Amino acid sequence: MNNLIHHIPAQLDDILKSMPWFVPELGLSILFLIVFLADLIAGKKMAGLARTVSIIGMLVVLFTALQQLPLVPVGESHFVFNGMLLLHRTSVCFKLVIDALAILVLIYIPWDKALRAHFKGLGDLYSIIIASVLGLHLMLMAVNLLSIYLAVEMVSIASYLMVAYRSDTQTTTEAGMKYVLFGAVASAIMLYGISLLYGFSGTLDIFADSFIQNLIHVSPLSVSLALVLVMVGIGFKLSFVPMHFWVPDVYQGAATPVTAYLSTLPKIAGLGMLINFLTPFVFSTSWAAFDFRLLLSVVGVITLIVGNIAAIWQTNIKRLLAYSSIGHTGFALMALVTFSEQGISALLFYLAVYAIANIGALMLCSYYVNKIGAHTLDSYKGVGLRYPLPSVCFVMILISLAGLPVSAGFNGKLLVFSAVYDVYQHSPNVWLLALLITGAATTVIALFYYIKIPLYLFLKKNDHHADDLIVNHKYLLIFICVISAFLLLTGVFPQMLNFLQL
Amino acid sequence: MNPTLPHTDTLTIQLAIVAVLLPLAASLLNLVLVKSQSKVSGWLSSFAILGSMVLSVLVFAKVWNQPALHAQQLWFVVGTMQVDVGIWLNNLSVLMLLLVTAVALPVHVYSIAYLKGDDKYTRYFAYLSFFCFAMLALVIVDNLVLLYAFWELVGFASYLLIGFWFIREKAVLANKKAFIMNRIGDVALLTGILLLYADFHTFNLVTLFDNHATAAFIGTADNYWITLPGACFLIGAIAKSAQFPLHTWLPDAMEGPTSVSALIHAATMVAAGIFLLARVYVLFSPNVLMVMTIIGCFTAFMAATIALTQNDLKRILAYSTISQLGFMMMAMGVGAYSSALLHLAAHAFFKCLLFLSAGVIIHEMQHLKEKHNLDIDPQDINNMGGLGKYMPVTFITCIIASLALIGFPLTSGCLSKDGILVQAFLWADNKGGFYIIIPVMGVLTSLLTIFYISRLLFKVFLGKSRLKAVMPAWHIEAHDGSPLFKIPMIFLALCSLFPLFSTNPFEYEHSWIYRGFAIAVHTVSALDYHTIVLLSINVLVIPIAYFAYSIYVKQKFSFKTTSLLFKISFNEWYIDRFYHRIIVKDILRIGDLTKWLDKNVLDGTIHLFANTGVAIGKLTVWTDKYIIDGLITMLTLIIKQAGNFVRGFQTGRVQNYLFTMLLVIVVIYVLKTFI
Amino acid sequence: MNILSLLIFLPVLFGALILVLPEGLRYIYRYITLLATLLQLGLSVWLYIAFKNGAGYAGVANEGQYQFVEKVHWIALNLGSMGKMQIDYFVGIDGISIMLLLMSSVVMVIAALASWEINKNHKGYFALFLLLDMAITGVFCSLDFFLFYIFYELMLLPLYFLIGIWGAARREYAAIKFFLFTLFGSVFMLLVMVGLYFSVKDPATGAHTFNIIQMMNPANYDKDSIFGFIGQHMLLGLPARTVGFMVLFVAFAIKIPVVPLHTWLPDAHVESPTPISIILAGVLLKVGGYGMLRICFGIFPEVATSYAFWIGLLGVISILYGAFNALAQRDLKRLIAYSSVSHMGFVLLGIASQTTEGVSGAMMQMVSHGFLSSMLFFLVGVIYYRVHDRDIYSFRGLGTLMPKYTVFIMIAFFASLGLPGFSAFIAEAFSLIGAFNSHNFNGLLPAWMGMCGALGILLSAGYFLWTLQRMFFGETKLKGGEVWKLALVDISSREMLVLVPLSLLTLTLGIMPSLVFVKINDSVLAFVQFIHK
Amino acid sequence: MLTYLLLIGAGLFCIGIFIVLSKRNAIQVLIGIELILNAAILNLVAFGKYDKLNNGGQTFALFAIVLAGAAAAVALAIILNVYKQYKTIDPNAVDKLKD
Amino acid sequence: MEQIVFFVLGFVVLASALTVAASKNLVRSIFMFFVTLFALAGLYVFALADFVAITQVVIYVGGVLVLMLFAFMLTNKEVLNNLQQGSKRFISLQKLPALLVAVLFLLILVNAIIKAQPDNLAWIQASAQSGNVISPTDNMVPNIGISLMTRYLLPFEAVSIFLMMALIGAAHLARKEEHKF
Repeated sequence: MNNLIHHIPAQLDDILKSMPWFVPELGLSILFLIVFLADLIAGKKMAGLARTVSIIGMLVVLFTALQQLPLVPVGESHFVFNGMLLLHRTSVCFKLVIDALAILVLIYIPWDKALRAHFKGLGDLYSIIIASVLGLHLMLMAVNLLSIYLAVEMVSIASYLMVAYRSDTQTTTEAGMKYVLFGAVASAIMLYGISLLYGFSGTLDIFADSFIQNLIHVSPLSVSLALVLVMVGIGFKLSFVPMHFWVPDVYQGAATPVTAYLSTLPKIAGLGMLINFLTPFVFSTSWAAFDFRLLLSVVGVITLIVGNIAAIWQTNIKRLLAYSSIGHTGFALMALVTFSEQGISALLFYLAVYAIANIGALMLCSYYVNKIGAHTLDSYKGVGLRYPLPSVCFVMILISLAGLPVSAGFNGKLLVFSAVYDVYQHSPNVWLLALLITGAATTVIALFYYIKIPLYLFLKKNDHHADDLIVNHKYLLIFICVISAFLLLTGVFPQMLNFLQL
Repeated sequence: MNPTLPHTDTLTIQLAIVAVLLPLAASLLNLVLVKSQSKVSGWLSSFAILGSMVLSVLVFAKVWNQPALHAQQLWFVVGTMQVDVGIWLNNLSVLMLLLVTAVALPVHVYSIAYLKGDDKYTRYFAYLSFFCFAMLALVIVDNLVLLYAFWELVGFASYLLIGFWFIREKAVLANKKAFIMNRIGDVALLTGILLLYADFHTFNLVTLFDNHATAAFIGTADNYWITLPGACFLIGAIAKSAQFPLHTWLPDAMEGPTSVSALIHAATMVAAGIFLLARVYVLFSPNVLMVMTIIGCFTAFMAATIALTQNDLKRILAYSTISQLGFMMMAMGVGAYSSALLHLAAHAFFKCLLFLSAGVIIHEMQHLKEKHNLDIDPQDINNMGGLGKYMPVTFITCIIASLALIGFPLTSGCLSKDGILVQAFLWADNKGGFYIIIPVMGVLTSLLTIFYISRLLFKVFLGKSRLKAVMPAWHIEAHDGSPLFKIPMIFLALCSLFPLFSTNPFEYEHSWIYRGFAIAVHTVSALDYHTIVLLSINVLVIPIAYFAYSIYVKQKFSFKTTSLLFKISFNEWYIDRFYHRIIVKDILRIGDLTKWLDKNVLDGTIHLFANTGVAIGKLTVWTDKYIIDGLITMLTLIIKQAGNFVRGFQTGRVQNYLFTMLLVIVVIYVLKTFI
Repeated sequence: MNILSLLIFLPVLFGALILVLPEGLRYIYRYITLLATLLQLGLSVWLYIAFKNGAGYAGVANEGQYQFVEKVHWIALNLGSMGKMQIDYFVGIDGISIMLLLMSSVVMVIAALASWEINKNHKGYFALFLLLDMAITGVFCSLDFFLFYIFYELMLLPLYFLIGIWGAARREYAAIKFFLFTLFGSVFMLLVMVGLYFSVKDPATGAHTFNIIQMMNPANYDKDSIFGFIGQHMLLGLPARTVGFMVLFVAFAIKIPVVPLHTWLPDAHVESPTPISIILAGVLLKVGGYGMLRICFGIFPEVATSYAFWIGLLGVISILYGAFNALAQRDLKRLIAYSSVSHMGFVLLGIASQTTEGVSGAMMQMVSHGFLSSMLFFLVGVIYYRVHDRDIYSFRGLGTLMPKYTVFIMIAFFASLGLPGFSAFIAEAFSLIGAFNSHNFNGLLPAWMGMCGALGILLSAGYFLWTLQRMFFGETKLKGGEVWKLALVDISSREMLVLVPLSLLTLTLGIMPSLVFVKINDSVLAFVQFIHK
Repeated sequence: MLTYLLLIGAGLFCIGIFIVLSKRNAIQVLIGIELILNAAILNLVAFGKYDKLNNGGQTFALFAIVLAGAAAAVALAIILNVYKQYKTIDPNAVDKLKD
Repeated sequence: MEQIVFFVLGFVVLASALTVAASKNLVRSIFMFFVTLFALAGLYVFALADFVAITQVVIYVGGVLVLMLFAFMLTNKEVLNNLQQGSKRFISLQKLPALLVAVLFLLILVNAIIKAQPDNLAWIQASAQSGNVISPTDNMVPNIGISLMTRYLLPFEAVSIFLMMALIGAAHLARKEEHKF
């Protein structure tokens, strides 16, 4: 104890100095409380209050996150809270994307009829989302095994809650159970791996020199095991093969806005975290025990293939999108394994665009469910001609997801390919090439199923139409249009997203 | 135009061009402006061709035996290659120019009457004029691309005209056949042209063939690259001139109007093959010439034997045409270049005449058939007979033409045919030994020619009408028809006599056409016994054949017409037996055989080829559907099945998921660390 | 605004107009579309006239020699340590593109006129039609690979819907097949495109570039770059440049299409509505040929030369295989579709010969086939529109029933089978000359290829004449009996309006091929010279 | 001693895995998960002995226990809801969502 | 002595865990789990983490276990009994895959742990030398307290929000509310 005491001032000092770097997260914490209290106090009377508050609050948070941009120039980084967190340009950019997407999801939530029908109200959901966003922020900055675990758990638990939020339907609860069991196992295994890592290195701080140095001296066999176990936890968040099994079931079962959240935010944060986690290994010259590039390349290739070929068979739209999101994870891994600055910025661009498109697609799922109760491809028959505008938007969004020009998705894909190419040019690695080829080939396969949606919307004829449910969805539609237009615009002028570039 | 030419030459060239373009103008006018079935169209076309003829005469007078005229203008440029349009007027082209117009004019006039009342009257003349344009252009153009173009266009015109009555299934099948078989030749010709281009980098005939440097080059060049284009050109000519084995389209082509057969399938287009050989004659290597000789000779013989047993009037004439074209080709092959052209010219007139006569006859028969509602084929000679007295003009002109065909003295045929045979004998003498078979076959063919044409004449014009035998009450009312029939026939009959070609009816060497070309290629002195031999053959054989034939059709003999010959048939018994058993029967059997061969083997082969094409087509369709598309389907299937496999893990049971996940992790780890 | 940009974006403006017009005005959409295409045609004609000839305007590998160039910075993506990804909006034309541009404008007008038969979802149809129009025009004008790729891909989706919504019975299958096939090619093209970007540096700016013209210059390649000339990279056991060439080749070969990558074509052509068949056959296939020339051969000339034999062989196979297939078809549209395969084989053969004659012939064939296939498909559409049947065996003796129609079909058929006087003759002849000449000129193709190609001409006569005989001649006999007899009226004046100009065009080009050759000659010369450098 | 602790942890981990995979009752599965977590905590504690200064192991163990508790609470709440809907908590019987 | 107790505790941990695994009866397995947790707490003490041991007892035994019992009672007992009919034996065919994975993991883990030679790890040696090792006499509670308020302040605070959220969520899920409409 005594030998700790003289560290106290320095550490407290560090904490105080950390505060300016921590504004968005502080904001989130406060916002969490406000939302929670607001809902608790006035939620009964004003159903939309929590949402309004949280959206406004998130805008503020987004603003503060934007403030961090000039604060953290490229190449500079700050350890915050005694090395618990690391703030650098990448994490700021990721945070921006995540905040923006979170706002999108928040706006979207009550527009889903199924979710709105929840008799317990949506107030708690907003609090949970805000807390999870905090977790996501932490994930992006975590450089300490403890903070990593904590952040992951925070996001996970929040996700479980969100999935199971509608406690009165079978699908949501089933999805929730599967998710929670799967997730708990994954995080338990991850924790075990973390414990081993801690044991082998003697420190929780992965950016400490001793971390790598100690690991190098341990039998590679053992360290590999620890790392593999840790990757299980991260893989669960990213949903790459073989940690992808929960994805279709949960995405299908959860309420659509929740799916929109799940398929984007944790994935992005997970990748951001993975970048942090891998940095010490990749950039240490003496590290040779475990080739992350190899592992992730192989996993990426398999994920690309598995996600895309399984999606071919799907008839449920959400399930289809779920598999496609697995495929996208594979693609994101491709960008990641470049381990280059350019690769990361391509990754970010790709993710942002993917996430927006995916949210848009799920919004459309909601739209059609709301309008005509259409869940499956079959029920989409001939709908495109009755609802031309949303259907055209759907096509636009799918183009972006598939990565065809002219769409933001295509630019994302181009950037990723470029990044991989550049790395390949300097260090030919057969796995990079395999990734490139698989990436291209799976694009074709992906089109196989993406094209099914327009196929059913426009090409198939349906004689007996489901009746319109008279619900006014003007705002949802407007939002969908905005998203489509955004995707198109960034397709033509991708420099609009240049601020995301590192 | 080439500015360096003197004014008169420019004028000549312009005249030639106008001569070519006049029919085109007529054709276009007929197609676009003239109302259908308007009488105007016939006269329009006729006057156009008359104009062409007059101009041709002028041009001919200017150019014949004068230095060749050549003018060209840039057509287009591809890369560094300039392709010109131009005309090359030398003896050959002006002769053909004159010949084509001279034959076409009577046919046009004839057609005015022949096609009267047809619902596509205007169309007919448009096509006919178009044909004339293409044919005239073909003979004067100076480069191979244009030559090929017009070569195909005459084929196209022929296609249109054969299928003129396109409601008739046979006509349509025939025109398709004609075009496709011609196309075989066309493709060969095109290949030849392109091969030549690859060697010489020019299409210009003048540069290629009127130039000693080229000739020298050809002499020294790699044999293969010269032989090959030569062979290709030969195949082109074979198809166009209906030579074995690509001749079967011509008999079928008789489905067209008879006037068309007269012009296109007797006089002009089929002669284009011979013309082509003449134009590029320098190119042929001895081997190709030998092939040419053999093919020509064989075709001549074969077609003659087939003609022996045909009953369709026009088919007999068609085979006769094939046979005569074979003669010409053989002549080309043996080096009787000028004789071949002489025969070409002579043949054009008399064969055209024969067809026109046949047309009149058929016209009358058709008339009878319709009038009496008979179920007969108006073209079958078995239904005719004794028509001579009703149709004197036709009869006489027909006899003249037949004599010309036989090569009877005082006709044009005598001049040309003798020339060919004599030169063939000389050629065989030079070669020695076995080659004598070629001229012998030629002579034999001549004899057969006599045989079949006599048969034709007798069956059609002499004897009693066989129809009358069937229906005695019937009163024959055939006649020569309108003057529009008679005048062209008389004109052509006159042209079939010797004065047009030579002052000396026995010496082909004195023929101006022969002289016009003799210097150009070979000078063959033929002042030996051959002339006499051949003449005697010709003279002797006529009575014998006539004799034999009169016996063959004995029962239908009318004494009036044969009284003179009756005495000569004194020994009819033995000779009849002899001929009938030994010669007639055998020859007829050969005729049957060749007919059978022609029908089944040759045509069969062609059908086989066609069917093979379609079969290959079916096969490729199958390949396309099952193999190529099948591969794609299989690929998709594999992908789908793989997807299904992956899907198989998605059992919906979370513990299964966990199990799979953990197992995979273990496997990955084990693979990673222990391998 | 640059005239090319105007040409490219004009259709979209009209398309937007159609989109905002209320559905009640749907019957004037077609006039708007027609107006747009006519305006475009006017612009193209103006371009054609204003296009300057001469060795100084050859274009090909010389950026300064392109005409009507517009080059503005378009996209600048930050790539971190690698600097910026600079993409230009760069359009311009040379002799290789001008004729195709003009041809496609004509075909679009024809297609617009053929769109009269569209009877549902007018708004969507015409909007997509004009979008497609833009993409096609863009492809022929782009000189920036990225831009090219964008337009190239942009063609797919409108076509997917146009086939899929307005097509015939098996339209879904056809649409998907078409889409996936072409996408398969272009996705890998994307990889090569990116690879090229990182291999090439613009000497002026020192930055990487998508500029196609810069990609043609070996001096611009970085040392040790993937597609660089020096320090050959190996990909999958082959030299990288070979792989790059092959990928591009496959991409464009699918479009052309080359056997055995052609199976999308019969399905797509057959199932499409008439105007789309016209566009597919008339223009889209040429995009493949154009890409082959400009990009595949342009960027990898030395590989193209070393593989010329195989390319030529593929061309010959396409010619014969397509022809044989056509021979055995009984669906008229399918027959024409396969004849397209055969005729486009000449393009490949001509290009493979790498001689001026061959390349000119290929260019001519593209232009000529553009008009002819449009005409053929339009003619099929005429019959199909009347009785909804295309089976050759269902008809007989149409010649008496529809004399004018028969005249046009004969013109189209005979022109297609290479009758002299029509454009296809010149085109095929020169493709073949190229093939024959190649033997002497550069020794790339053996002479037998030319001969086999010539055989294709023969076969084409076979199937076209058979069809004529079977369908149009003989006694009138129809599957549908009297009902059809009434339905099968002769062509209307609108149809005349399409057919007469097309017939005249193909005739004019056959008689005056210099109309084409004079514009393309310098470029073709430069191109051949460039390839053999 | 450290090694033994780790081995015990490893044993717990494996037993936990076994339970997770084999039990037909979600609550038992949850117990299995807790066993795995405890294995990890045991590791942390065992190593934490040698990290007096930062005290990472023990602190981490505390956090882990707390988080595990919270996770368990959430999981149980969800399982209760599943029971309400399905009248069973056999994870294998709850398989409406599948391919 | 200490050794013996240690091994006994270790044995109890593993044995009770195995019983949990083998038991069909949910109640029995929950109680055996209770034993495991207690024995583990004992092991924590041996690892000189008394505060952790206490926390373990309080949170796990007092919290989680009780929760589980509640959950057990809330779920219908009969259904659970039906479930238990399945298979009586510890090793059944259905469980074989699970067993396989577990054994595989065991092999791997044991191998990895032994290969790593935990007692000879460099940093542990260094800590031992520099006295950075907790000795039985040390009172670690203030140490932990200081750590939580300084070095681990962020997780500490974050966990509060985390718990709050979990509370809100779990309460939301568990609470019964009548349909409003």
